[in-house]
Amino acid sequence: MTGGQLLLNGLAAFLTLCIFSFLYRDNPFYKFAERLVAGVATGYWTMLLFHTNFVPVVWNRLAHDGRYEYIIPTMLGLMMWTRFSKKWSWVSRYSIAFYIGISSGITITLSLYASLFRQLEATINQPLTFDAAGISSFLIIVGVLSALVYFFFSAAHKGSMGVISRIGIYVIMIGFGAGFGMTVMGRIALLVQRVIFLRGYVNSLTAFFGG
Amino acid sequence: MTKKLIMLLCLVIISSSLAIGQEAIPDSAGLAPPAPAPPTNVRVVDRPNDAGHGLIVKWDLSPDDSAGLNNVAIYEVFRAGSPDGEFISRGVVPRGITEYVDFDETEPNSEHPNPNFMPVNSTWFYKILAISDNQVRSEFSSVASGTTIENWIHTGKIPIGVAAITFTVFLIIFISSARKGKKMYVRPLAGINAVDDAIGRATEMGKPILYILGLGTAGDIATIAGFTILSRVAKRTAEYQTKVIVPVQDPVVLAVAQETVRTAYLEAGRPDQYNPENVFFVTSMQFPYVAAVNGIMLREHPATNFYMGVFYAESLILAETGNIAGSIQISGTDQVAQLPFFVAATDYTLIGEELYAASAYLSQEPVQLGTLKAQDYTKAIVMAFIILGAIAITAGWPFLRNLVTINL
Amino acid sequence: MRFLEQMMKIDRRWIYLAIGLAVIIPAIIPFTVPVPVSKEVKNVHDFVENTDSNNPLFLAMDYDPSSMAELNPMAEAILKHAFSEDRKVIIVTLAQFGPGMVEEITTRIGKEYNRQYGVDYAFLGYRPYPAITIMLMGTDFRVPFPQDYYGTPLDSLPIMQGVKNFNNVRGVIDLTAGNTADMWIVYGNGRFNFPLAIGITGVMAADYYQYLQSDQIFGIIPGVKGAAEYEQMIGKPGQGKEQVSYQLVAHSVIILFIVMSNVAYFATRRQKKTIGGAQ
Amino acid sequence: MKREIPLMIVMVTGIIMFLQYFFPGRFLFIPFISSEKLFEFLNDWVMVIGILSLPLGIWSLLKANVNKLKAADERFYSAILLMGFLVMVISGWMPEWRTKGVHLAIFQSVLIPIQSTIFSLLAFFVASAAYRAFRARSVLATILLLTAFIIMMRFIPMGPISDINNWLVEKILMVPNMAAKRAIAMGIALGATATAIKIILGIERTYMGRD
Repeated sequence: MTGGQLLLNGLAAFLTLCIFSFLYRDNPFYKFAERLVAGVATGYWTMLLFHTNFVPVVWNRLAHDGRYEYIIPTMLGLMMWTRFSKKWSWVSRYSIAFYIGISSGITITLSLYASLFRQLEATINQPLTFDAAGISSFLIIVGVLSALVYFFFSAAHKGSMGVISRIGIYVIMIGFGAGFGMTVMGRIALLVQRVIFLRGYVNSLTAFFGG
Repeated sequence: MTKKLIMLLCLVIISSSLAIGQEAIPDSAGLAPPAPAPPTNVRVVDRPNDAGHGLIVKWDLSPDDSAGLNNVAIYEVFRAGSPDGEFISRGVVPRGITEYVDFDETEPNSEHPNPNFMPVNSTWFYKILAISDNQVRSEFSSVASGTTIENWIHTGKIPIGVAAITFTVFLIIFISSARKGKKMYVRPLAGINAVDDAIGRATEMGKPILYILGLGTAGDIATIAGFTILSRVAKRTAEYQTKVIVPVQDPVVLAVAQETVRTAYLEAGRPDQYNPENVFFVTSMQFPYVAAVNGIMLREHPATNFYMGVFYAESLILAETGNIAGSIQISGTDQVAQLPFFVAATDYTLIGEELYAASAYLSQEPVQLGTLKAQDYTKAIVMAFIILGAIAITAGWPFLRNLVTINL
Repeated sequence: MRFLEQMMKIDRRWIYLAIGLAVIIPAIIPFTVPVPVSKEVKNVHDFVENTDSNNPLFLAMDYDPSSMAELNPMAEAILKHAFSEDRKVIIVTLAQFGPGMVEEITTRIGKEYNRQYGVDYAFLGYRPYPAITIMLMGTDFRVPFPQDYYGTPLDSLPIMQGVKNFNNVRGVIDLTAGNTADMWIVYGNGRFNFPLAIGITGVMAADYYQYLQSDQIFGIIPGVKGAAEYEQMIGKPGQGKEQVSYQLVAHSVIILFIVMSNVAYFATRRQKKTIGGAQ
Repeated sequence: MKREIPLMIVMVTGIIMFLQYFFPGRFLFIPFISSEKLFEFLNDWVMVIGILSLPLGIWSLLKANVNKLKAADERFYSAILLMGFLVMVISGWMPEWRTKGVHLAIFQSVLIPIQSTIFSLLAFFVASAAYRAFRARSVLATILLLTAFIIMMRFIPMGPISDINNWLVEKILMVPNMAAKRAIAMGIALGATATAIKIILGIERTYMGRD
């Protein structure tokens, strides 16, 4: 490993420790790393967007490809800049209107397809026979129905509605407990990676200085 | 299922057809292995639900496919632009399959010529042969032709359209009945009741409220729900003269959040109290954003933290740091994977649909509450559908399941 | 009781310290720990164990280097198992960036166990469109793979003599990070009815247990934990066991904290109740 | 003009994007309008508006930090942030500079290590959150606690009990966990669709502001 590389890895190791120091308490080292990364990330992101989005989607299309229809979205994008002025900032609403209208229209079909129809299909795909698969499928249906009852807003959770919605929130809580428990492994693995990085840096330091 | 299969089949083309090009080699005894009979009854139909760039070739199995000589391995499909033109291979499918979807929707241009492109209303001629285990080719089948047709409506997606329109009708019915003054009951939601307490607490302590809109864009519906709740929160804090801090990570979200807070202060009759610098941009990247928000939490010690919108892995980092800072925390997201962490680490959580319902709850306007009723009725229909669908499939009638199976 | 009350509001930094040590100590002093072996993984192990040396095993390594960390330990454990017991293995990959990685692993472990390429194992290579490739392999491996990864015609490989399609292999183990598992289940097991097992990343595993129940697959190796179980059964600790030693210590620490938290909670609650009763 | 027209825009674009989903060929049977190209074009509008809005964010960040330069205790940190931003922008100015030199070095030795370290903080936070939340205070908390506990116990060797635990883990993941996820997804589909429809119909319009 070259000295320059060692120095850069040292910077990375130092910043890693700066962030970890936050676990003890807020301190100047954490604040330093936090501000440094905010600046670096914004700069990096700006240039990333500039080169990979602005140039091909806006600049090249208008300047080289002759796709003048892109003047419209470009105008809408520039209209966002009226927000710098108090008097004209209402103009930016036109751009926001396009932005939100287009997104909302896409959402309707997308979420009905992915979150409703696909889930419905999976739920009623298995005949309820008296074997392991059938019984699981039956229990899943019971769970889905009771959890849906929990989400009823316009009926009081009293009487039979109360009992079913109670089962529903129990099912939901089991789901959350399982989600939490399953995620621990991946989170520990992330920390292991950082520790292994630091161990590797210490090893390369000792190797470099003839240890 | 079969349709998905066909869609995949049509992708075959390159890889496998290369393998078939080899000629059959007679075996050493000089006895050539027998050739299978070709498939019969070839016909070509339009590929449904497309913009007119595909056809489906169908045939009946060769008599030697799983019967007769039982030596068919694969079928190879050939296409030409005219009956006596040059037939080129389009792909192969394994034995037992009687369909091949042929399509090419890449329009040629000056840089990328594409002779295989299938324009709308173009007629193509097909013939098929069977290839045996020993690579012996059958005779060609008869030639069949078909014309690509541009389909106007995607019939497979109609159930989604019907669902969306039914839902809209429900919404309009309940909103108009609410406008007529019909009283609607909504059950209490703990997370909503906590909002007022949380604002009160901040006022008493003289500390700010931190409102996090998550990592979504201004086009994400969960973020828009977050704006609506922000507006209600900001209106009340304006009345109490409590500071709301909104750090954001997307410039369009920044613009909308500033406008939302400004309007809330205006409606509360305190436009002078609005400070645009309290709604500010931090950075666009996930973890640098989290680092900055963590810093704000530990230095400003907000009395209350709101998390409303789209959240990913940062959910637990933010919620635990908020806990260290001793803030009351109310969260809501549409990200199922993050809900467990919000439930564990924040004081109140709006679970999925509750996030969208929150704006109606906070407004208490009858029109808004009417939409909740429409959601409930739709939910009841969904539940009935599950029960009937499960009974039907158990009885061996898959029609309800097929109704919700969308073949894109 | 004062101790328990302090436990209730223990400074969170002690928890952080414990987690930190739980990861740092195994990093400095490596050790391996026993893992409980689950039935799903044992099924896969027994399957390889019971393969005779005539019927090759079919191993699909359908993952890209991005999921190497979780799936390579599985591939290595299975190959080591098969090679150490003189089982033959046919390998393919249906992942675009898989071939280089697969070649590296198979050659390395093949060398380690003195296995001969072409006789004891073969790597057929990569083809796009997994569903089609699976179905074509169901008719004959030579249709999608006329030659192996190195360009040798399959017929000249001794291992492929008399091996035409899935009927002539013992069964399929698919190592995957995603949707090729579905394709092997639907187009492979569904059409050709061969025994199928999958090795899959930890996050995806939960979605595939249902196929175990419906007998479409006979085993699952879930993530590094599954790999560690496999390594344990064959007595060859590797990356899986190493990863699991971190996980075991960290999980134990968290579990211990949860137990302590509840003990303290119940103890202090009872105490408060008695005080309440006295007033 | 300042509010009505934007609301009309939301409605029209929303309906267009909703309808286009159902037309594989020509949009609404109108000749010369390809549904697919319309979708791509309007989606690009959202992207272009997003890209061209970035100066708003950068301005907000720079203004706040330039102001902070006046405060003695913040001066150093704000200077670090501004420097980080400027260095990344200048070093990434040309597209080919982005994959070498200073830009790449800072990306690899500052941005990457800080990001992964912040991510790895989750290993500590799952532990502290579990310690606090997984107390058997109520039925719901107990269910959450027990499920997560069982799932995490899969790593602990316990002889024959492990077999029972593994069986339980499998069943929890397959039945209640699945049911909970499906029910929550269906609820989200309804909530998101209702909100999107309200936005398109102009019933939900707080995001638009007022004068």
